[in-house]
Amino acid sequence: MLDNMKRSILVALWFVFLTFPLMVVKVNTLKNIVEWRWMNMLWVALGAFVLSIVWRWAMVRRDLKSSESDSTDDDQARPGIGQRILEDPKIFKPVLLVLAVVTLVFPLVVDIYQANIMVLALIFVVLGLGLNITVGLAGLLDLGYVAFFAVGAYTYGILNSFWGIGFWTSLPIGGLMGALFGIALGFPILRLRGDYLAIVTLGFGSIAKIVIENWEEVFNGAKGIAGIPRPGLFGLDMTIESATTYTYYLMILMVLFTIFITNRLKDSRIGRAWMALREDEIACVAMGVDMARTKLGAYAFGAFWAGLVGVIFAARNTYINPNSFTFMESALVLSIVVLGGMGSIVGVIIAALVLILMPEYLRAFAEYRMLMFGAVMVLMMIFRPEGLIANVRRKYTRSAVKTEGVNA
Amino acid sequence: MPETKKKLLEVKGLTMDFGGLRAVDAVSLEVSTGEIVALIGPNGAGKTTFFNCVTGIYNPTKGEVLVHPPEKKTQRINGFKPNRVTTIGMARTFQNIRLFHNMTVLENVMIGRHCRTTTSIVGAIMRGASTKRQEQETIEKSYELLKKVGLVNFADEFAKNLPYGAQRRLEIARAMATDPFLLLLDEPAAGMNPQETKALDELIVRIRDTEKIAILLIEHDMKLVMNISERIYVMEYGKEIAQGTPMDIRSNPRVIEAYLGEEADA
Amino acid sequence: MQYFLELSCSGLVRGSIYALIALGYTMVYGIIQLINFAHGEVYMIGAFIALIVSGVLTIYGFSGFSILILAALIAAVYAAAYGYTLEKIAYRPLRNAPRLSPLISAIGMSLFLQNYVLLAQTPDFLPFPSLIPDFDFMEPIAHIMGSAELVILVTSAITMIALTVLIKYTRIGKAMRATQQDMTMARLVGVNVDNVISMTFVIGSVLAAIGGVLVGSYIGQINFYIGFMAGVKAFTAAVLGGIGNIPGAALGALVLGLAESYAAGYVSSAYEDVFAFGVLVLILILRPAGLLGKAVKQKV
Amino acid sequence: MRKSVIKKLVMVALLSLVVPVTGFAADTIKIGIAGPHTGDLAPYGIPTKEAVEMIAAEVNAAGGVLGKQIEVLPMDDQCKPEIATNAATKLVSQGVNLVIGHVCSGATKAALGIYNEAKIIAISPSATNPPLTQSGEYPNFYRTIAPDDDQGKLAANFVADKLGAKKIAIIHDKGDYGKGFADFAQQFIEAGGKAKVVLFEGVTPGAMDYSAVVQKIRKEGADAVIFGGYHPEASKLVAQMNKKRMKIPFVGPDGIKGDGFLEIAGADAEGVYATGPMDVTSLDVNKKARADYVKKYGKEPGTFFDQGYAAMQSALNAIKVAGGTDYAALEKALKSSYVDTAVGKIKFDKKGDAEGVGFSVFQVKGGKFVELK
Repeated sequence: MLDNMKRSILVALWFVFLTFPLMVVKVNTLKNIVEWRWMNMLWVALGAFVLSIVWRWAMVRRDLKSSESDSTDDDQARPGIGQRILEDPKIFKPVLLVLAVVTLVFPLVVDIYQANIMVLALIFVVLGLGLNITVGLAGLLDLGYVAFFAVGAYTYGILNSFWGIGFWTSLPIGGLMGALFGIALGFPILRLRGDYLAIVTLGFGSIAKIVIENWEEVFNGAKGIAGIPRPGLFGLDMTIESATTYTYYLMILMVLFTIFITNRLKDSRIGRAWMALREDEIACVAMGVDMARTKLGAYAFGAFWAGLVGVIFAARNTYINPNSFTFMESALVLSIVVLGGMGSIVGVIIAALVLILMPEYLRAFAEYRMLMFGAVMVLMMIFRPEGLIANVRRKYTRSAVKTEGVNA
Repeated sequence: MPETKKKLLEVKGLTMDFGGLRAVDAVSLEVSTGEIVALIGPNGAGKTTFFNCVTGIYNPTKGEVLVHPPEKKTQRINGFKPNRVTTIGMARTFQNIRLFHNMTVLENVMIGRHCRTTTSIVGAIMRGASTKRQEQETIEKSYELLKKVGLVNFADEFAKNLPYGAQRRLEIARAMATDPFLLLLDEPAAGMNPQETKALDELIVRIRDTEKIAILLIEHDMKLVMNISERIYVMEYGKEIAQGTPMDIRSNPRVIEAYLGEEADA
Repeated sequence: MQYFLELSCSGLVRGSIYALIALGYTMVYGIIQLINFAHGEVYMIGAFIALIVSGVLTIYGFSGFSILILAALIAAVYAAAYGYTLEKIAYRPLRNAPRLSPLISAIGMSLFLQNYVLLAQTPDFLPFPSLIPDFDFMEPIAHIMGSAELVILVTSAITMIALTVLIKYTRIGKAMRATQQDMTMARLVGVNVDNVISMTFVIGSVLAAIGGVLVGSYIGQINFYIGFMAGVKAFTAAVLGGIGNIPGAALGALVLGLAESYAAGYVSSAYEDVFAFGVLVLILILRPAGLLGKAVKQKV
Repeated sequence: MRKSVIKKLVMVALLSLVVPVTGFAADTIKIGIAGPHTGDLAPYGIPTKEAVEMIAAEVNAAGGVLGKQIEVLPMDDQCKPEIATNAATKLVSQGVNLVIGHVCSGATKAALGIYNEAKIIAISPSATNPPLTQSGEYPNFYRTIAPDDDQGKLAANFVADKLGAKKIAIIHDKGDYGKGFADFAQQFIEAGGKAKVVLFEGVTPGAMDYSAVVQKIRKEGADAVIFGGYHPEASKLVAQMNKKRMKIPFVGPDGIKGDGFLEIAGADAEGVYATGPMDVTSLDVNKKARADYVKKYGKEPGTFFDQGYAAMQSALNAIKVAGGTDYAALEKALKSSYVDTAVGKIKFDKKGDAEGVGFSVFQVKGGKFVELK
């Protein structure tokens, strides 16, 4: 215990040293004033002291856990709360019901602002689910995911401003364009190993933004495309309130649709191949899985969702410009996937809602948002790489009826 | 009816260079139906590299790899991607076990069925009758294979949680799921205790006899090799130094020298 | 011809800054196969510390050269401390984790450090004092190469020579090379691998900090975001030269710097970044091992 | 039993959702202030916010407008379009009668449609993008600053006529604002026919250095540089031009005319020209506004303070003249009634631009921007 204290004090001192120039000193070279913020030093010391104790405790727990799962062959002995809720129908059903009711009445009882925010959050839910396929299932770290989102948004913006094509026609086109770009960009980088892939996709994301910025004839450059119509409903003339409510329901359907499709794919030949690819590329190929097709499939399918909601994003904002498609957005979606648990659908939904809504409602928190994202990514990787809600292990049942028929 | 022996795999003068280093030097080898053939040699002799060349992980510098699938025409498979080699009908295991750790045991085997099923992305989304049937078949077949290697009770366990010997057997089941006519096993007995080795010995023979799958294996365990294989090839420093029946090999002076020179690896 | 010379000079200056950062990437990658995404932030922090130190020293009446030396020294010390801590917190616990985990952790660390500086200091650009004096003897060719540029070129050359000597002839250098060859083997023959990895981060960070100080006084302004792009570019340079290969990183950085400069000069500076990333993509596709790297077969 | 539990849960859920909804009370006049209040562009939004809050406090202390108190609702948009739509919908849902904002042109475009549908007038202190007024797509938009094309024209004429430059290099930062300014400058130079544009090029903000571009300017033999963009890139360019011993005039837009540029460029800033809203500090209204600000906040007012102050003044005047917050009446009042503001005596033209405001050219002399008469 005493030793523990001593170590924490040392850590605190180290961090006081480390943060001293940046946290305590602030110079104004113009007026030649130095501001000494000694209080910050106190906070750093206290914070580092406490955190180092927590850190060590968490590390001990982590090591315990990993050695446990090595020795006993069942690590389901202590399922997390999330998993328990998901697996126990007694809790699961009413929770689902309440959620459904809240979801349905939400835009009717809150004001348009909250509904509008919720639409944005739902857009990020779909983005998270889409990236979850590429990163979580297939293990292809994509740092330029936002490029496909931009493809969708600009597809609608361009189709609409040049040829007056409407939302509903643009929606599938946006998705397909996303997928197409996914394949086009995926082809050259098939052979790249994980971390190279990450950097190249980061490059693609930046290139996409620069091209949009510079190619004025098509993308209208930095000026952006304005006056994009909101989603229509049989040519009905809607006020902004009803349009927002309508977009909200549309997004709810979209999320359900995404979950449905993703789930089906996850539990299929394709989904299993994606997971195998993530686990061990060489073994996967040696077992007869066509790497190129599988990778491209994962890439394109993830991109498809980004393209699809890109269209909705453009319709919701009615205005798009390149500034909405920066690396920060890619990082945001990635932290949603990481926080939610790679491969887990419920986890990703919760993470998206938390990460998007929290800064909106806790304005004071907004400033610290990116700081928190960064910390969350590090801490999750170290202490809970499986995410808040781990991917539930699927059990397959054999149908007794068909057993004979198959062996014949 | 006695089976007529028919060539399955025919390797002629296979050579593999890495930069200036010749890892495999003009090695020839044949495997026919119903055979268990072993490839032995001291560490670093180039056995695994040979395997990798045959299964498409490396593209050999020189030589021919010919496959004669039963009831199909002969193919030269140099430079084929590993998945195509597997689809033709040659499946392998790995020296340092390469399972899909965070997938269940059953799912590991189901991956082996990938190349024998056809569901596409659209098919998986629609989940039509044929998709469902395929899926069910995959599950059934995989359970059957798990039964054969004695892992059916671990079906829903994560692969990483299996004991070592079971992991090796799971790799064999996974390879068998691809419906091969030839199974390439890379040191299947490595790290096993004598009982496990014996069980493996029986399993390999059973696979040959009841599943009609020919086997080519790399192995260090001399007892296992001598017990079960019909023919043995010996490699040293990338070259083939001997071949023949276990009897021939046991008495071959070059082989003895090679092994003694290496402090009796077996 | 003079134009070409001018562009070459700009390219070399930019390239040598990239090189100082790229060396950190390449050394770390060589040893633990990790893209230390947060390395660019260490460079940024180095520049900030130098700015703060020189600000304080100016106010307390120090002058000229002593400020430059002290600021650079303290910046290097702090960058080393940050690099060391970074490795200990964000990467060491993930030594045996799947490949993507440390990379995601690194991206997280990069975001964290950027915003830490933003919150602790300011989101605005800060004026960086020009610590490098104007030499009279450079005046005749100042329009091609100024004093600051000369200092950058000379300093990075010296630094790189020092690094080569360090790696070739010192104990720690030998240990680093051994670890890079085969970590398990190095451990078996008694190399303290953890220390070697820490030292690699420390050395890389010092180099990055030197780059930060040089850039700061050359450009005259810094903010919390300068590390991101510089980091990505330097990484590109490292890949270009063959990641894990130290002379390769230097060569790749110079090539990238020159390429960017020519692209801006002869094509358009609006597409400068597209060009840099295009080079990266092409290299990875056509020659993944880089200019000087050797093709490594994956063990099966 | 279980059903009632569910019912309770639902009720609780519903209640918790209903609570944050704000009621519509009509006894105050609600004025929204939208702009960047956090983030790196906050220095452009905060002064307006403080100006509006200051006026509101004064007016309220004196009994309000038309007997009603003014309620100010600040809303941050970080200059991002998607956040601006959030901010706009929130303001609409809170029932604002009029908005002062937004600050950035992009964010303004995104938000205006929402205000228009809700019949709310927006007066921006700083959105200088010409189509905002000229396209006719935003009938509810007004601004107390002159549009960019005026500025581009001024810069072009200044360089070609006053400075007598024959070969002009135009550099921009590829952004909406910077590129827009650069485009207009190019257009007017070419229309003027006195000078030639020898280089028109975008630079990448955040690039390590601009020395290649600087060399290019020299190669093209330009005798003046017009730059469209903000102060960080401008200071980097100016510094590198000095380093490369290139001594030709450098003209920027109002995005560089501020303390930020002076601070960062330091000695290199000396002699640089910038266009910007006319110096109105000699006006009595302006003097009072600035004095009040210094008294209240203890610092000098920042960018767009005058315009923000003027926007609020004209808004209040319009409400007084219209006798309420009816859209049509406000529109008529804004377009017909002159008001004495911190940027001069103004009213708005048909399109929503202020008559009576304009730009002049400034030059850095002795570390300060001085208006050139």
